[in-house]
Amino acid sequence: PVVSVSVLQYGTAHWELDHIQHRGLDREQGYRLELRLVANLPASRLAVTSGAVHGAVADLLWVQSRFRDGTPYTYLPFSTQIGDILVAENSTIRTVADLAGKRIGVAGGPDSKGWILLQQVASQQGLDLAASAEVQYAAPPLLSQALKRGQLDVIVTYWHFAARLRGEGGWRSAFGMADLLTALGLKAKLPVLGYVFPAGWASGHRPLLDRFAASVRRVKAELAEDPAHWQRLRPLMRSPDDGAFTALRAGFLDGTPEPLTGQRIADLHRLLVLTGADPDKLMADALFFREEP
Amino acid sequence: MTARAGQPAAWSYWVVLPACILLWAVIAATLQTPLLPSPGEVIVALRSEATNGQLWFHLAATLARVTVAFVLAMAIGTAIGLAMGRSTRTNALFDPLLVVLLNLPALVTIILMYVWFGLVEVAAVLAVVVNKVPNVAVTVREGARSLDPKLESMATVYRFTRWQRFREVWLPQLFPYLMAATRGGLALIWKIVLVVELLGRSSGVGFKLHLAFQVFDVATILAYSLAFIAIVQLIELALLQPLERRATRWRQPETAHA
Amino acid sequence: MTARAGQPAAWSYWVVLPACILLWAVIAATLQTPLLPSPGEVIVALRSEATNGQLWFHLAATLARVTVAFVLAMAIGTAIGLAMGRSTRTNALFDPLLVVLLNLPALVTIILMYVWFGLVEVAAVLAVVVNKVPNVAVTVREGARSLDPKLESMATVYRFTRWQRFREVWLPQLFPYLMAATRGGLALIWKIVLVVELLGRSSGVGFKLHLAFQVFDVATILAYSLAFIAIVQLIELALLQPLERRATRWRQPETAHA
Amino acid sequence: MLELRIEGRSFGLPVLGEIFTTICQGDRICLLGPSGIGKTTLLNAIAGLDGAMPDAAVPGRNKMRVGYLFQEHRLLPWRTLRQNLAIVGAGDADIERLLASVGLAGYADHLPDQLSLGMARRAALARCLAIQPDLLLLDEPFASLDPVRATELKQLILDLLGRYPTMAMICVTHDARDATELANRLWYLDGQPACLQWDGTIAAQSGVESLVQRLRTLDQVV
Amino acid sequence: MLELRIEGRSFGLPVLGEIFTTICQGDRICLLGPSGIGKTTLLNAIAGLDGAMPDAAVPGRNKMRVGYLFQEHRLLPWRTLRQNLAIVGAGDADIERLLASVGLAGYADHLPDQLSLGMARRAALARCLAIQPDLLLLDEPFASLDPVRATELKQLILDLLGRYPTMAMICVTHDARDATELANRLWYLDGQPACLQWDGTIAAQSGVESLVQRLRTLDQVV
Ligand SMILES: Nc1ncnc2c1ncn2[C@@H]1O[C@H](COP(=O)(O)OP(=O)(O)OP(=O)(O)O)[C@@H](O)[C@H]1O
Ligand SMILES: Nc1ncnc2c1ncn2[C@@H]1O[C@H](COP(=O)(O)OP(=O)(O)OP(=O)(O)O)[C@@H](O)[C@H]1O
Ligand SMILES: [Mg+2]
Ligand SMILES: [Mg+2]
Repeated sequence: PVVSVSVLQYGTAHWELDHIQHRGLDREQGYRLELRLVANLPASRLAVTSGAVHGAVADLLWVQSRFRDGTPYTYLPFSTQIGDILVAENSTIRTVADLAGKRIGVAGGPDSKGWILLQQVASQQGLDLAASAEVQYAAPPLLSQALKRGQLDVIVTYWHFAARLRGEGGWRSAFGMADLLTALGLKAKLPVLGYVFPAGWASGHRPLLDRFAASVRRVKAELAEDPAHWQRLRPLMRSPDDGAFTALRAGFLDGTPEPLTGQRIADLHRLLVLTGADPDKLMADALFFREEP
Repeated sequence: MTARAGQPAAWSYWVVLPACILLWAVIAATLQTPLLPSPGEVIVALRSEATNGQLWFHLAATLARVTVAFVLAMAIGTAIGLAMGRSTRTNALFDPLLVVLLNLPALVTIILMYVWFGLVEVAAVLAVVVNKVPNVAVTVREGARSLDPKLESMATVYRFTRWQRFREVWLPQLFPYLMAATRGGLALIWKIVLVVELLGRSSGVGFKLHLAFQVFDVATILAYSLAFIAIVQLIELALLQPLERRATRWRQPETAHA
Repeated sequence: MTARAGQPAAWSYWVVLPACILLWAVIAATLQTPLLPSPGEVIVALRSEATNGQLWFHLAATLARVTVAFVLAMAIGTAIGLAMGRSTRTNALFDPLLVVLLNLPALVTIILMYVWFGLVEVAAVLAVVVNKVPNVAVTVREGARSLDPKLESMATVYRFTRWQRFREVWLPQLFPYLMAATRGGLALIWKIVLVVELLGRSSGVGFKLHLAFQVFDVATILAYSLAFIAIVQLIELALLQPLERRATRWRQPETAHA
Repeated sequence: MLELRIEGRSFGLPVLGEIFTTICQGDRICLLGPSGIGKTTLLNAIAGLDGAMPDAAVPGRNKMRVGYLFQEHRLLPWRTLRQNLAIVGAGDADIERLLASVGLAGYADHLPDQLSLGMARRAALARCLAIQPDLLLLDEPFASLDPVRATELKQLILDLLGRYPTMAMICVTHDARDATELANRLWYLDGQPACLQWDGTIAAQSGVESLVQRLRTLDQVV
Repeated sequence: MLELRIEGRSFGLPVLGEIFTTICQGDRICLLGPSGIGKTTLLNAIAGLDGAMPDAAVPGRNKMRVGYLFQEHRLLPWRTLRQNLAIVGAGDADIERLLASVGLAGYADHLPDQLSLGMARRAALARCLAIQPDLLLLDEPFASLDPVRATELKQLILDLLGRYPTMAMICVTHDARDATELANRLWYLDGQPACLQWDGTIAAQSGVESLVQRLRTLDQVV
């Protein structure tokens, strides 16, 4: 049997899936993993939507909104990385309150979850970021450039773009994303990125999905155990220099999610509500993939 | 083969499009997939965007960009096209550059403009203009090449001023080329503006389209597209077609009838 | 105002472009930023992509798509343009539809095609064709409208067959419009192919460009763009310009000289 | 051969009035009339170019071959003379012969724009003869030609008419001498709207002078 | 007034040979010659349209106003007659008067394509006269015109020449009668390459017959 997954070439999921293929972790589990490489996120979503592949990597908010629109996906945790809030090393921005009146760049548009959470926290502190700061949405690479050229004071971007910048030196996180979650009364380390499979297909291929999940678990363990594996993946990470390499590896491992439990699913539901999902139309528990005990 | 008859009946403009919408409605009703919303759903989406004010805000932003870019691109492109079409020397010199600019992907110009000028409005409009000018130039150049030399020498003998030559001799001959450039150009500019907005603006239809695209909200995508298309349709009916009728009246001298 | 002199010297094609490259090199050398790589760096990027075979693979994929889409779009667009240009009735009927298709954002057609047909090659090419056909049609329609009625009636009296009428009477008059559509069209198609590849293919220049964009590898972006532009330049010099010279020779009958 | 039933033609204003007459095989008609009266309009109507004449009224017109020398030459400017003649179906030998007969030997590979106007009109005449028409419509065939050339062409046409006695011809001219030399029948178009003021035969022996005299009287009457 | 120094003109093949002569104020020249010999080429050269003549050789030509009636009418097809005349600088009253004088009263708001060919050529003649030229170049002004109209126009031109005695005219025609009536000087162009075979004055009293005779001899000589 085959599981085909669409991933961003050189994206973080590509690293572990490539490792699965390289080490034969899929055949070990008795299935074959096929990758369909794409160049950007929308392409990946389009692939799974149009049924060209079985699965793709997507974030929880997207899965929720698709669920609301009547297209349920089964959600298998991939990473807990939410993103990062980056400023220059010598910047005075250290708390959410410091953001008032600053030029903020946001990756992925107003729906991006890091930005939504940030706004939630700010509004708890009585600060309306959208109104009091100058917000600019743009593609992440453009944001990195704008930050470097001093056209923006702070950017809210994807974690691997942030990791690269930090690896280069001269940039730091303004404050941890995890702190934001705790400020909102949520557990840190919630798996907000996951492999998604159309629910219909997933329920029909539950054993296959189990095997896929098993190999994903294996690969994360292997990558955590032996740094040597990472050397082989370095070209897939676009051959970063050592600083960025370390930051990327650490970031990836740091994002390894714990298995889903009832408690975590409840937390995820709370997160969804916080980000504006309708509490009556939250993704069903059954859609969160829980490994067989 | 049919001769160009007089003015067609006004109703004939409203046959095929409604028929297509009907067809769409029928297909949508049979398929019942969120990926092909029915016309009704699109109208609901349109109405909701209109009432919450989003539609007007983003449409206005896009329209402003399109207008500025269009005027600039047409003026510059026509001048370049004329110069290149009238002189083989100028053409030979600048043709390779024109080919490069023509085929430079929008992505490249957009990135370069944003990077150099920052994520500002000027960069956005400039990126569009750079993308569109070669297109206008290529079309107008063909027109300039096919100007009638007999009328040229008439204008020389009768000492037409530069302005007279342009207005009385060239413009009527270039008119169909300019119309082609205008129609194709409006469409192209708006498509580039979409990409420009997608990559680095926080307003405009392109920005909204992308948000809708994130969640495959095809109804909203279509709602915004159709809103813009309705405006173009309006321009077409209220501006371009009357202009065209006026300017090409001389082409259709009455044919004899019994 | 200058008369179209004879054939310009071959060297004149190679003045402005090299000058621009020189200028680029100088600016790049002064700025020393990775955002504007020097021509040398682009060539290094190009060479490395060429030797590892990536360049050829992706370029071939893109070219194949461009070719198929171009041929289809030109054929269909010309037919539609002719029909609409020759009959005001047909035009009135289909014009609103044309305006809609012309201004439908590429994104919309691409999404719809991919969603309906899946992420297959056919969908990709179809999306491009749907995007390009209205453009060709609009240009050719202007040409068809300005066909000379005197030659039409000559063709009627002398009982030209349909094919003769098309080939001997219409084609030479449509030629400049077709050239404009070809040049602008090649550019447009390749730009749409980029988006199409971006959204749903695992090969092609568009795919590579976006990967390079993720890390702002401007050198690679330019390398791929220029590789394609070089091919278009080649088509221009080896195909279009000789064709143009042949087809428009009749326009430039010798002028008297002392 | 052709029954002409024109109820009138108008471009907004009426130009032609009622014209009912018959063109027979072998008719050689000269059409005279003031400038702008409607001669070209009449030829177009006969050639079926204005689409106003119901074809049913003219039995056989669709099978009739019409050779029309337009008032402008209407050669395809992007084709050489050879190609222009070949398109209407002339063979290679025919082309050389026809061009030579209108004094354009050696110009077969010239484009129309490389000729003088008089030469282009002669080339158009050659094209017109190339299709061996049943009905020959000539709109001022001798305009822009010097007297020597004009006489040669007149002779050429006379020869042709002699060779094909079933061929009919309608020739617009402003020259009474041409009329007496070429025609056996004369149409005089005048009036507002224009009608055939005179549709009669010309006896070959009646001199030019008497015809000119006759036309002058007509002119004053109308 | 104008010293003509043409060393030759060629389109690949030589068309005109050496032509050295002088055009004086008040000269009324008729240019005759076979079709396709180079008459139009010569007029173009005189009007400075082929760009081959060094302007320095012709002192004052740049200040000279040239009214050129082309062999085709070359009216702007997208402008009415009124606009066509206004562009070259004719005032409103002038336009009406000029159009009336060429028999086109009431056609001021017609487009060129709404006229017959003869009418369009008359309109072009009106345009040519509208600029009050110093030098009038007429390429077959009476082609496509009926005799009555032709006589009227001839009279119009004669009146004009009488009114402005410094005006010079060169008129291409194929008709010896036109020549005797209009001209006081005659150019006969012929040969390969073409030269002025005859450049002489015409006495008004010398009849048409003698001129025709003379031209016939020339024809046989060349
Ligand atoms: N397309 C048109 N639109 C309007 N009026 C027209 C059109 N064509 C011809 N006419 C009018 O019809 C009349 C007759 O034109 P026609 O060309 O038949 O004249 P004609 O007898 O051939 O003249 P000529 O000897 O000058 O060629 C003219 O008064 C002209 O103004
Ligand atoms: N553009 C051109 N290219 C090549 N040859 C040309 C061109 N124009 C004119 N000729 C040639 O020059 C010669 C003279 O042409 P021109 O038009 O001056 O003749 P013309 O005396 O005015 O004749 P007509 O009385 O027929 O108008 C012709 O043999 C023609 O073939
Ligand atoms: Mg006529
Ligand atoms: Mg001539």
